[in-house]
Amino acid sequence: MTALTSPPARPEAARGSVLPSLIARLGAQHLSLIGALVVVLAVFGTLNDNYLSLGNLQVIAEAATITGLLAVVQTVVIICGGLDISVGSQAGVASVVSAMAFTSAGSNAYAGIAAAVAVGLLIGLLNGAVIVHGRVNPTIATLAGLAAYKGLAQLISDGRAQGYVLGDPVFVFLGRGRIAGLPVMVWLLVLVALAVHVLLARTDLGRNLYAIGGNDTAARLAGININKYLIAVYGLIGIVAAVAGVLLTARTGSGQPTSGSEGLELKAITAAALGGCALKGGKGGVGGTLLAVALLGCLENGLTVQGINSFWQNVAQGALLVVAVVIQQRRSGERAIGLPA
Amino acid sequence: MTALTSPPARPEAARGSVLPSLIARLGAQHLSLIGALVVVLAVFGTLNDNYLSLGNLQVIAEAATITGLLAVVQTVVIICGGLDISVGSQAGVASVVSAMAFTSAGSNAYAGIAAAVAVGLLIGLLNGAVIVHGRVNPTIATLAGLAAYKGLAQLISDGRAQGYVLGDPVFVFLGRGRIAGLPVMVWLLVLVALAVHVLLARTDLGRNLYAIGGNDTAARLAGININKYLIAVYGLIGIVAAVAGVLLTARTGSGQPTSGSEGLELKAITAAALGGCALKGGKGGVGGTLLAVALLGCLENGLTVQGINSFWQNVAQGALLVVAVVIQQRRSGERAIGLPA
Amino acid sequence: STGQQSGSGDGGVAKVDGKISITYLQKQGDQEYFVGEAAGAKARAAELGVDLKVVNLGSDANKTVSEVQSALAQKSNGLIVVVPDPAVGPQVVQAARDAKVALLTSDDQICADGPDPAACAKEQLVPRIGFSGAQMGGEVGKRAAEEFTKAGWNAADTRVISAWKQDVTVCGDRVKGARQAFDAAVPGVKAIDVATDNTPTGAQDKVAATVTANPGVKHWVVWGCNDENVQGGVTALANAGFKAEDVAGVGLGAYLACKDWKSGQPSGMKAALFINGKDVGALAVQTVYDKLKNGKEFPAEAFAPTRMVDAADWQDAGVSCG
Amino acid sequence: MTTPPDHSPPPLPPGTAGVVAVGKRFGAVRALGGVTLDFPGGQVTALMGENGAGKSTLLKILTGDHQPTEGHLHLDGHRLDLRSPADARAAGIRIIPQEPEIIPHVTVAENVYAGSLPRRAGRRLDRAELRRRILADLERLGFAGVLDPDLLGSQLTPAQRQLVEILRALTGEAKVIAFDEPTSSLSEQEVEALFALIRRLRADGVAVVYVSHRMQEIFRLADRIAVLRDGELAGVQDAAATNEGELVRLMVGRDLSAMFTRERVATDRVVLDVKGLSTDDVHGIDLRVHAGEVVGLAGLIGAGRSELALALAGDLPIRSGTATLNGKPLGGSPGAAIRAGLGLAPEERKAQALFLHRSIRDNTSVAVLERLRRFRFVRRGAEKQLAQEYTERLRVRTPSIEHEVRKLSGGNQQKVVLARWLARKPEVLILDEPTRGIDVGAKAEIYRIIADLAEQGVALLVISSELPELLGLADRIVVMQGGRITGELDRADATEEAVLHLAMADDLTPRNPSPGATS
Ligand SMILES: Nc1ncnc2c1ncn2[C@@H]1O[C@H](COP(=O)(O)OP(=O)(O)OP(=O)(O)O)[C@@H](O)[C@H]1O
Ligand SMILES: Nc1ncnc2c1ncn2[C@@H]1O[C@H](COP(=O)(O)OP(=O)(O)OP(=O)(O)O)[C@@H](O)[C@H]1O
Ligand SMILES: O[C@@H]1[C@@H](O)[C@@H](O)CO[C@H]1O
Ligand SMILES: [Mg+2]
Ligand SMILES: [Mg+2]
Repeated sequence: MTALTSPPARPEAARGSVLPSLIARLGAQHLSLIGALVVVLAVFGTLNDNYLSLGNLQVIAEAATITGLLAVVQTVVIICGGLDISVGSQAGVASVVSAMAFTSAGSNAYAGIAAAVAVGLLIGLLNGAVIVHGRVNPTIATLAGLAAYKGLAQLISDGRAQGYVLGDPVFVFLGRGRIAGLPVMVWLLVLVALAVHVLLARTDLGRNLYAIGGNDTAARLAGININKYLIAVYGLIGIVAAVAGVLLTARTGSGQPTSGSEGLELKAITAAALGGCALKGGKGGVGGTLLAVALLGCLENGLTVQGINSFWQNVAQGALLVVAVVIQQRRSGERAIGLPA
Repeated sequence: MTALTSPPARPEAARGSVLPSLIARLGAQHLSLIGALVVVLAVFGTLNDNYLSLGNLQVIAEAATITGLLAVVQTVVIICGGLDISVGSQAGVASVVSAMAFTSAGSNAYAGIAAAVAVGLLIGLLNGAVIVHGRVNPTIATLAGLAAYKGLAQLISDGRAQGYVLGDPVFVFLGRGRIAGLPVMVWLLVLVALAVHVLLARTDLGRNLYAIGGNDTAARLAGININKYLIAVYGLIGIVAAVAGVLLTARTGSGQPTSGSEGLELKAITAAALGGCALKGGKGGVGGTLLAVALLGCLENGLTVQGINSFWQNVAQGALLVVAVVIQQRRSGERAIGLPA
Repeated sequence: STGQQSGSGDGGVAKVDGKISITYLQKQGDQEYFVGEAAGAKARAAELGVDLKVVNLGSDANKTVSEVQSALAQKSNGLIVVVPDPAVGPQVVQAARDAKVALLTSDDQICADGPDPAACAKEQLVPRIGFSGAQMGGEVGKRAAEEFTKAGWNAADTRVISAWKQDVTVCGDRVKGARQAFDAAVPGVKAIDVATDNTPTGAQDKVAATVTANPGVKHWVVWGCNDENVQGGVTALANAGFKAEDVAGVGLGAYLACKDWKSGQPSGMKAALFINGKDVGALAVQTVYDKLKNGKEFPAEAFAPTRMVDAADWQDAGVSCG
Repeated sequence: MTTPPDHSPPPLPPGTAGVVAVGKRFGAVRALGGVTLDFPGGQVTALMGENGAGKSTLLKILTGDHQPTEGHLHLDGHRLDLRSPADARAAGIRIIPQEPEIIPHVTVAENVYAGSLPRRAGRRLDRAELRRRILADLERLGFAGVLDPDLLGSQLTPAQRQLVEILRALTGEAKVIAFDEPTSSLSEQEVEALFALIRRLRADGVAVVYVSHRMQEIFRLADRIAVLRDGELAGVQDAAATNEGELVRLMVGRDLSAMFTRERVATDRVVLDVKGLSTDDVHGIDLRVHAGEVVGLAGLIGAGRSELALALAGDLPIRSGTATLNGKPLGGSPGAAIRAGLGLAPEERKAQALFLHRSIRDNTSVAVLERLRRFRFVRRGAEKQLAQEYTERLRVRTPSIEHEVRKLSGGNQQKVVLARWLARKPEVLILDEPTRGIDVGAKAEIYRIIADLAEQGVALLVISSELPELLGLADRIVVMQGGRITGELDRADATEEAVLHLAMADDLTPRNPSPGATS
C-alpha cells in the first residue's frame, strides 16, 4: 500500500516498508502543509496544555469528519476537471430525509440511512446528467443545485429540524460510538478516504479520471467514455454527501435542512485546493486534501480553545490559507497566471 | 458605439447606427437570456398588475444595482482568467469604513467615501499582489480574502452596524435620490457598466485583457505585462467594491460589516457566468452580464411579489439557472467536457 | 420630515375598505422560530381574509430596503418587519411613512431616527409585537442560576458557556442579559464566550473544543442566542462524557429542547424559554388588521407571552414539537 | 570536420546577435551548457540537433522567454540583458515558437497584433487601422487567401495557427527572427511562400535563425549550419561546404544507415473499408486499406485529411456512407472505434493527445490500461516495462519514464504520442503527421516500427505533409483536396509532382507571394 496521495511520480519510493515511504512521499509533496500543521500544533500545544491531549485530538478529528468526507469527494471531482458546489445542500437533503424516513418507518435507522443514500445517489446522478447531457458547466450546474437542493430540503422539512434520533442505538453509535478508541465517524472518514485513494492511485478508473481532468480531448481520443465517468463521479458525490448528511443527523440528533450543511461546499473546496488540487483538473490527491482538512481543523480548534474571537478567527484563517499556498507554490515552482517562469 | 457585449467576432456588425446594432448583437448572442427575461416579465406581468409598473421596475433596478456593480467587475476579472470571491467581504469593509470615517470626520460624507475607496483600492491591490507575486491561484487567494476581509470588517466595527448617515444629504442623495426619474444608484451602475464596456470592447487595454485570459502564454510572448494588468484589475475591483460598500451604507443608513454583503460574490459570479463569461477566461462581456443581472433580479422580485415562499424560490432559481444555460449551450453548439460534438 | 412624527404617530395611514394586503418581512426566514412565526401569521391572515405575503430577508440589511420598497410598489396596506439589523430601521420607517403605510415591527425593535433602539427616544420607537432581548436573556440567566443552586454546584468547578454568533446584535443583547441576571443571583462563576455560527453543529464543534481545553471543570451551565446554540453545546458535553446531571442548559425558543424532552431520556437541557413564534405572528397580523380595518391605534409595545418551560411542563405550555 | 566555435574577426555584419557561454538548467536537467554562437545579420543560420538537444531552449533564451543560468547575449556588439519576451521584442528580436500560442476568442487580426494594437487617443482601439494593417500584411507576406482575418483563434487549423505566429513575428521592425520548426504543420504552398519571405528578410539584413529537422529545407535556405548535441555546440558548418552525412554524424555522433526503404508486404485482405463516407467537411470518401498495407494520405492545408481521420476514429459525426473495420461498423465514439481495433495518433499533440502534467509512463499506457490491469488494479511492473520499452525504442530523451511530459522537448513529446499508439497495436492504425518535429535518428526508427507493424498485418493510414516521407513509406498514396479524394497513385507512379498535381487539381498555378519589401 502506498501513501495517501496522488499516484506516484516516482513509484520507487513506494517500495520498502509502508510508514517511512508514506511519510517520505507525503512529506516531499506537501512540505508546506506539514510545516504549517507542525507550527499550529506547536503553538497551540504550548499555549494550552490540553490542546494536544488525546481527548482534544479526537474532538478535532470528529469536528473535521463531515468536511473531510466532502473534501475527499470534492478532490475526485476536481481531479476530473469538474466541481460540486452543491455538496452542502445535498447533505442537508440527506439529513432531513434520513430523519424523516427513520421516523415514518417506525424508528428504523436502516430505513433512514437507506433512504438518504438513495436520494443522495439520485441527486448526484441528476447533477451528472445536467452537466453531461445538458452540457452545462459544472460550476454553474452545481451553483444551481446549491439553491435548488437547499430549497428541496426546506420544502420537505417545512424548514424545521425533523425527527429525533438520539433514542436509536444505530444513530447514537454513528454519532458518539467508538471503535478501538476512535470515534466511529472518524473510522468512516478513514474508510472512505482509503477507498477513494486506492481508486485514484491504483486502478485504471482512477488513472482515467486524472486523464479526463488533464486533457479531456486527449482522454476522449484515447477511448475514455468521459460522460460515463462524470456521471459516475457525481453519483459517488451524492452517496458520500448523503453519508455526511446521515452523520449530521446522528450528531445533532435530528434532521437539519440547512443548519450545519450550509457553507460546507466552501470548506470542502478550500481543503481540496489547499491540499494541492489544481482547480483546472488533472492534479491532486486524497493525501494532500486530508492534510489540509487536518490543518484547517487544528487551526480552528486552537483558535477556539484560546478563546480568540470569531472575527480574528476569520482573519487568521484567511491569512494562513494564503501563506500555506504561497509556500507551496514557491516550492513547486509552478507558474501561476502570467508569471515569468 | 457598439453593443454592450463581448467584442465583435465580425466587426462589420459594429458599424451602422447604435440602437439597432446593439439590439441585433445582444439578441444574437444572448437569445436564451432575452427569451428567459421576456418569459419572466410576461408571466409575472400577467399574474400581477403592479409587476410591470414603473415603480416596481425601479425597485427591481435599485435592488439589483449592488449585485450589478460587482457582476460587472467580476466580468472583467473572469475575462482575464481570474476570479474574485472576496468582493462581498470587500464591500463589507468599505461599508463600515465609509460610515466610520464619515462619523469621525465630523459627518463629512466625502471623507467617508474617499476613505472607503482608498481602503478598497488597497485591498484590491493586495489581492493582486498576492496572486501575482505570491503566485497564488486567484480562486484560493480570494477565498482567503473572503474570510480575512470579513474578519477585518467585523474587527473594525466590533461586529456591529456603524454610524448613521441618513442625516447627511450626500448619502441620502446616493441612497434615495433620483436624476431624471431614475435612482442615482442605477445611474451609477449604468455609468460603471458603460465605462467597463468601453474599456473591454473599445480600448487596447481591454483587448489585452481578453488576450491574457484567452492564452496567458501568448499574451506574455506578445509583450503584454500580465502582472501589471492583473494587479490593475484587482485594484479596479477593489474600487468598485468600495463603491458598492458606500451604496450599502447609503441604502441601509449605516456601515454594515457583513449584513448585505455576505453572499454577494456568489450572486456576482452567477450573473457573470450566466451572462456568458467562460470561467476559464478570455470570453464574455458586460452586456451579457447585465442581462443576467436583470433576469435574476426580475425573477427574484416576481417570485416575492407573488408571495412564493422562500423555499420554493430557491428551487425555482436553481432550476431557471440550469434551463437558461442549457438553452445557451445548445445554441452556441459548444462542446462541454467530453461530449460528442 | 421624520423628526416631527412620533414612532406611533403614523397619522397619514388611512383605513382600508376593501381587501387588506399585508407584507410580513422576516429576517432569517429559514430559521425554525421564524418558520413558526410565518405559519402563525398565515393562519390568522386566512381567518381574517387578509392577503398576506411573507418575505425572507435572510440576514441582509440591503435586501430589507429592497423588499420594503417592493412591498410598497405592490401597494401593500401594511408592513410587519423583523429587521436583520436594527440599524436599517430608519430607512424602513422613512419608506413606510412616505408611502403612508402602516408599519409594525415584530420581535426586534427599531428606532425611527437612529440606528440603535437602545438609545432611542421613546416616542421614536416603532410600535412592536415582540420581546426584549435583554429581558429574555434575563430570564434565561435567572433560570440558569436556579439550576446551578438546585444542583448544589460550586463556582470553582463550574463554568458557564455562553454561545452566540458574535456579529448578530440581538444575540449580544440576550447573552449579556443572561450574564447579568446570572451573576446577580450567583456571583463568581466564570463564563467562557464561545463564538458560533448559530447552528447546532457549529455550536457543537466549538463547545467540544472549549470543553477539552478546560479539563478541570466538573459542571457546566450553557446558554446562548437560541436553542441551536444551547442544544449544540449540550450535545457536545454529552459526547464528551458529561452526564445529564452535570450539565444545565437553558435554551431560548424551546423548539429543539423539546425534542430531548419528548424522547424521555435524561438530558442536560434543563429548561428553555418558550417564545411562541406562532402567537407572535398571529398577534402581529391581528394588530395591523385592527388598525387598518377599525382604525384601532397600535399599542406602543405588545409583548408576546414567553414562558420558561422544562421537561415536565413543555406540553402544557403549548410547545409543538415537530 | 568540426569548426570550433569562433567569433574573432572578421568583423560581424550589423544586426548580428549571439550568445556567449550560455547555459540553462531545469532542475537536474542541463538543457544547454556553455554555448557560444553568433547569428550574423543578413544570413540564415540553421540550428540542428536531435530532439532535446537544446534548440528551442537556445531560442527561448535569445527571445527573453527563458533566462540563462550562465553566460549572456549580445546584439550589435552590445551586451543584452533580456528579462522578458517584451524586452526581446523591443530590442528587435522575434520568434516563431515551435508550438503556436493562439488566443481563442479574439480574431486573427487581434491575435497577430496582440500587445501592440493600433490605437487612437485615449487608448481607443483603431479598428479601421487594424483591418487595414492585417490586410496589408497578409498581402505583403503572401497569405492573403489562406487566412481570413475575421476568424476567431479557436476556429483555426494547425497550419493557420502557424501562419498567425509567422505574421506576429514579421510585423514591425525586426533585427533577428528565429523560426522554431515553422514548416512542421505547413503544406508545400505555404512552405514556398515562407521561404520566399525568409530570403527577403535575409536580403534586408535580418539575422535569421532557422530550426528544422528537414535536411532539404536546411540546404535550400541556410548559409551556416550550427549543430547542437546534448546541449553543447557540436560544430558550425558552412552550408555550401557540408553534406547530410556529415550533419547527421555531428548530430547523433555516428553514421545512420542510408535512405529508408521497405518492401511491400500488403495482403489482399481488406481491413478498413470506407464507402461513400461524408462528414460536415469531407465528402464521398471511398477508401480501402489492406492488412499489411501502408496507405499515404496527401493533401494541402484543409484538404480534410485530419477530419477524415477523426471521423473514422469516432470523434466527428458521420453524415452519410459507411466505414467498417473487418466488417464491424465504425463511428459512434472514439472508445467504440478503439475497441473495434482502430487507433489514431492525432495531429495536435498538445491539444489532442498529451496529458502534460502526467508522466511519460501514464501517457504511454493510457490506451492500453485494460491490458495492463488485474481486476481493476493497474499492474505497475508491466506498465513500467511497456513504457520503458517504447521510450528506449523511440529514443525519448528523458531522465526517466516518470518525468512529466510537459518538461520534454517538442519532438520528444511527439514520440510519446506515438509510443501510446504503437503500444496499443491496433488492427488499423492512423498516424496523422507522425514525424512532426522528430529528428532524423528517431524518424528512421519510426519508419522501422511502421514497417514492422505492416509485416505483422496491421493496416496503416499515414497522413503527412512531408512528401518525401510519404513517398518512402507508402505502398499507395491517396490524395485529397477540398474534402474529396482527387486521385490515387501507386508506389511506382508516385512522384512529388504527381501528388502535388492532384492536391492542387483546380489551381495548378502556385501563388507567388507578391514582391515588396519586408520591414
Ligand atoms: N481556410 C480555411 N478556413 C477555415 N477553416 C478551414 C479552412 N480550411 C479548412 N478548414 C477546416 O479544416 C478542416 C479540414 O481540414 P483538416 O484539418 O481535416 O485538413 P488536413 O488535410 O488535415 O489539413 P491540415 O494540414 O490543415 O491539418 C475542416 O473542419 C474545415 O472546415
Ligand atoms: N520547462 C522545462 N522543464 C524541464 N526541462 C525542460 C524544459 N524545457 C526543456 N527542457 C529540457 O531541456 C532539454 C532541451 O529541450 P529543447 O526543447 O531545447 O530541445 P529541442 O532541441 O528544441 O528539441 P526538439 O527538436 O524535440 O524540439 C530537453 O531535455 C528538455 O527535456
Ligand atoms: O435567532 C433568534 C431566534 O432563535 C429567535 O429567538 C428569534 O430571534 C432570533 O434572532
Ligand atoms: Mg524544440
Ligand atoms: Mg491535418
